[in-house]
Amino acid sequence: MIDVSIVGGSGFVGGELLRILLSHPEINVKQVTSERYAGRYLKSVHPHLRGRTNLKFSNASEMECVDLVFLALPHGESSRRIGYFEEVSERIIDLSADFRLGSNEEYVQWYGFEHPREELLDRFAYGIAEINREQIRNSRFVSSAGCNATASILSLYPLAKEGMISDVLIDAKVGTSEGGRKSSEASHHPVRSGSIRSYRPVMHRHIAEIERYLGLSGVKFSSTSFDFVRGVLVTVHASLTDNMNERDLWRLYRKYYSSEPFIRFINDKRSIFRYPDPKLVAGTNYFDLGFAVDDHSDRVVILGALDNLMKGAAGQAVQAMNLMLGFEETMGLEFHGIFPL
Amino acid sequence: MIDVSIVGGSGFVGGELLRILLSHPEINVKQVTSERYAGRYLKSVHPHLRGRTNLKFSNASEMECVDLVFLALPHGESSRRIGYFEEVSERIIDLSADFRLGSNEEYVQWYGFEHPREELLDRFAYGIAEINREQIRNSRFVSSAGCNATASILSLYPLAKEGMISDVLIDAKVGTSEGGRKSSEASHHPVRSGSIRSYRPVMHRHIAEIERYLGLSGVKFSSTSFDFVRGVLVTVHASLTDNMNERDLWRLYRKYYSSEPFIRFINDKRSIFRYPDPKLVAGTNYFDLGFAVDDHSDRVVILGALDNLMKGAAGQAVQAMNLMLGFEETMGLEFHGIFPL
Amino acid sequence: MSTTSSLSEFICPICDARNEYDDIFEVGELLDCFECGSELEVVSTNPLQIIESEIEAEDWGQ
Repeated sequence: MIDVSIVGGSGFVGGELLRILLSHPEINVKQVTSERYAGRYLKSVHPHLRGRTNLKFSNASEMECVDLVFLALPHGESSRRIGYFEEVSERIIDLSADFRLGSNEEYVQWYGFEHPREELLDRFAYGIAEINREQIRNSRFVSSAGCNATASILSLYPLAKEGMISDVLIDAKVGTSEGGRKSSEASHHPVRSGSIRSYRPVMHRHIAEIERYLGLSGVKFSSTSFDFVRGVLVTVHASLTDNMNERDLWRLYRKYYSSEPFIRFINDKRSIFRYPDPKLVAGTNYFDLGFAVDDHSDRVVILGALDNLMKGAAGQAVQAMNLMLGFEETMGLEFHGIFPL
Repeated sequence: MIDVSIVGGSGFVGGELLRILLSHPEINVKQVTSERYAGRYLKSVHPHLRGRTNLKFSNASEMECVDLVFLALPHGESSRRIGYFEEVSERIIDLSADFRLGSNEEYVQWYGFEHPREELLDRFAYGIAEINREQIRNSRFVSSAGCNATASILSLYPLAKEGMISDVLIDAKVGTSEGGRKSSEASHHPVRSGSIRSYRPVMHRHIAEIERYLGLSGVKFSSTSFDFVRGVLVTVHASLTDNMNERDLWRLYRKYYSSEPFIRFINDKRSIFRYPDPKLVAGTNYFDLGFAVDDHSDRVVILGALDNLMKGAAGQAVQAMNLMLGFEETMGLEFHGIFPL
Repeated sequence: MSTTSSLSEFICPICDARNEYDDIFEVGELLDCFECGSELEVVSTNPLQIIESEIEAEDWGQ
């Protein structure tokens, strides 16, 4: 069995990593750290672990060496303490944004912070297997992608790779769990319930990753938060450089994605669920993809849905782990979703 | 592998049976019948089966023989067509109310219908394993219990068995999927959303099962439907015949339930989730149980939560199937729930 | 009050569950009952006495 630890295990992403890893046939969860809950049972913070584990949270300062460590810390922490984590494990998967970009300038521009370990940036492979599989397989350090970025990149990748699009505008609809576990006045239920909240209409940080990994510039991205808990739906508008009909698009996307275990094409004309819908991927590692072509204006609208805590975070991180450790890529990620929910 | 078919597979319960059985290591799903959708892919009706199966619905009139058949039909259908299903399979699990009670009188009183095959009633074992395990194991016919009845019976069983309670009053809070897949004006989202609907405040049908299998009479039961999709929470009020404190109750419930794989005791005083909560069992076969003792009035309030489509229907039916076929009782039912959801 | 048992375990005074414990009890120490989640306090070690520690009752203001 492979020993794995989670640093920062009390958040929603930590809880989701545990939900997967405690059922992963090849993994032994060694330590789960939390400064705030050290000494308490995991299940007192993660109710879905009741009847499942007797493990308790431990302190990040007393870590034993393991084969692989997941870092699920607030932004800025991983890069500040990466030296210590390198002693704990030779393989690191970081779920924060600290190692997603390529240069200190990008961090100053998008995150407004000077990167403390810029020289490490190119040692981290970007954690979207569908566009970076070989590099992840051969890396010891992986930086897991942002949830909105993952949805946007996977929606556009085939078209961007073939240089067939321009004027990209992405409108994301997201759930409340994107804000993480920390509560605030704004997340107080009577205040939050039913409100539809525009969030970062311009200059959303995930644009940095989208432009970098699609080789695009001038991407427009805005996000609206609704009061469902899990899920991201991106409505991606793009102009097509040359004329394509729906069939051409299917052929192109099949060329890139037909053998991908976690990408489903959704175009079920007679079903109520004709296009991708975040509700149907809740808890799964799926990215559901569909599109509509606007013939008279040579435009395409691509629709992409994923679970921000799964394919947008923990699921994708475990997918990368499976690749790094030479396991079947889908191992531990077979959950297929619940309906109705 | 064991061949299993589902009759009436297009409803929510049929979809849930498929979600479990398609991942059950020992089961081959042979046929899934639906008069309305015969010839169409299962996934066109059950979106959570996308990328999972290419099976199509078939007609109930052209059934092949199998080892076990689940009947997920509207009430009155199983009893009317049971002769035909006996030819299809020597083992039958019926998820309707047609074979839950013990006599024609009870059906006339509670369901207002003359039972067409009264002589078969005592050949069906009542499908709650926690109170009827041996009889289910040795039966070929099982009648799966109602969802509200299951929650009420499991809440009270130890106390009722020891004759320690009287004046039982059950107040159930239930989700919209209890109404099944058929839509109506009343279930139209803009009309249904946010409304809290009292449903059968008196004479709820499930009282028949509760009284029959707990050996009680005069049970009061009322139900309120909220606009969450899955789940039942029962608040069960009962007077204690002799004085008991919280510790005595824990000891009694542990005597009956400590080795039950699907019952969890919930009393996490410092957690936000201190008592059972249907949200936390969604998709699982768990029954979560907790209670509070009112010392000065010798009363106990028991709280029970389950998923009406799982422990209240499909999950419990598969649990009974595992017993009938000699498999590990938890096989295929290991899903532990998602949080946050 | 909890009855004494071998040092590697204790009985929860609230729900009667047997809890494994891989450390030495110290007076004033807080323990978690694995089964019912109650927070417990060691008030004496010889004999071992464990009581439910003072918790502010949850007040959700409803």
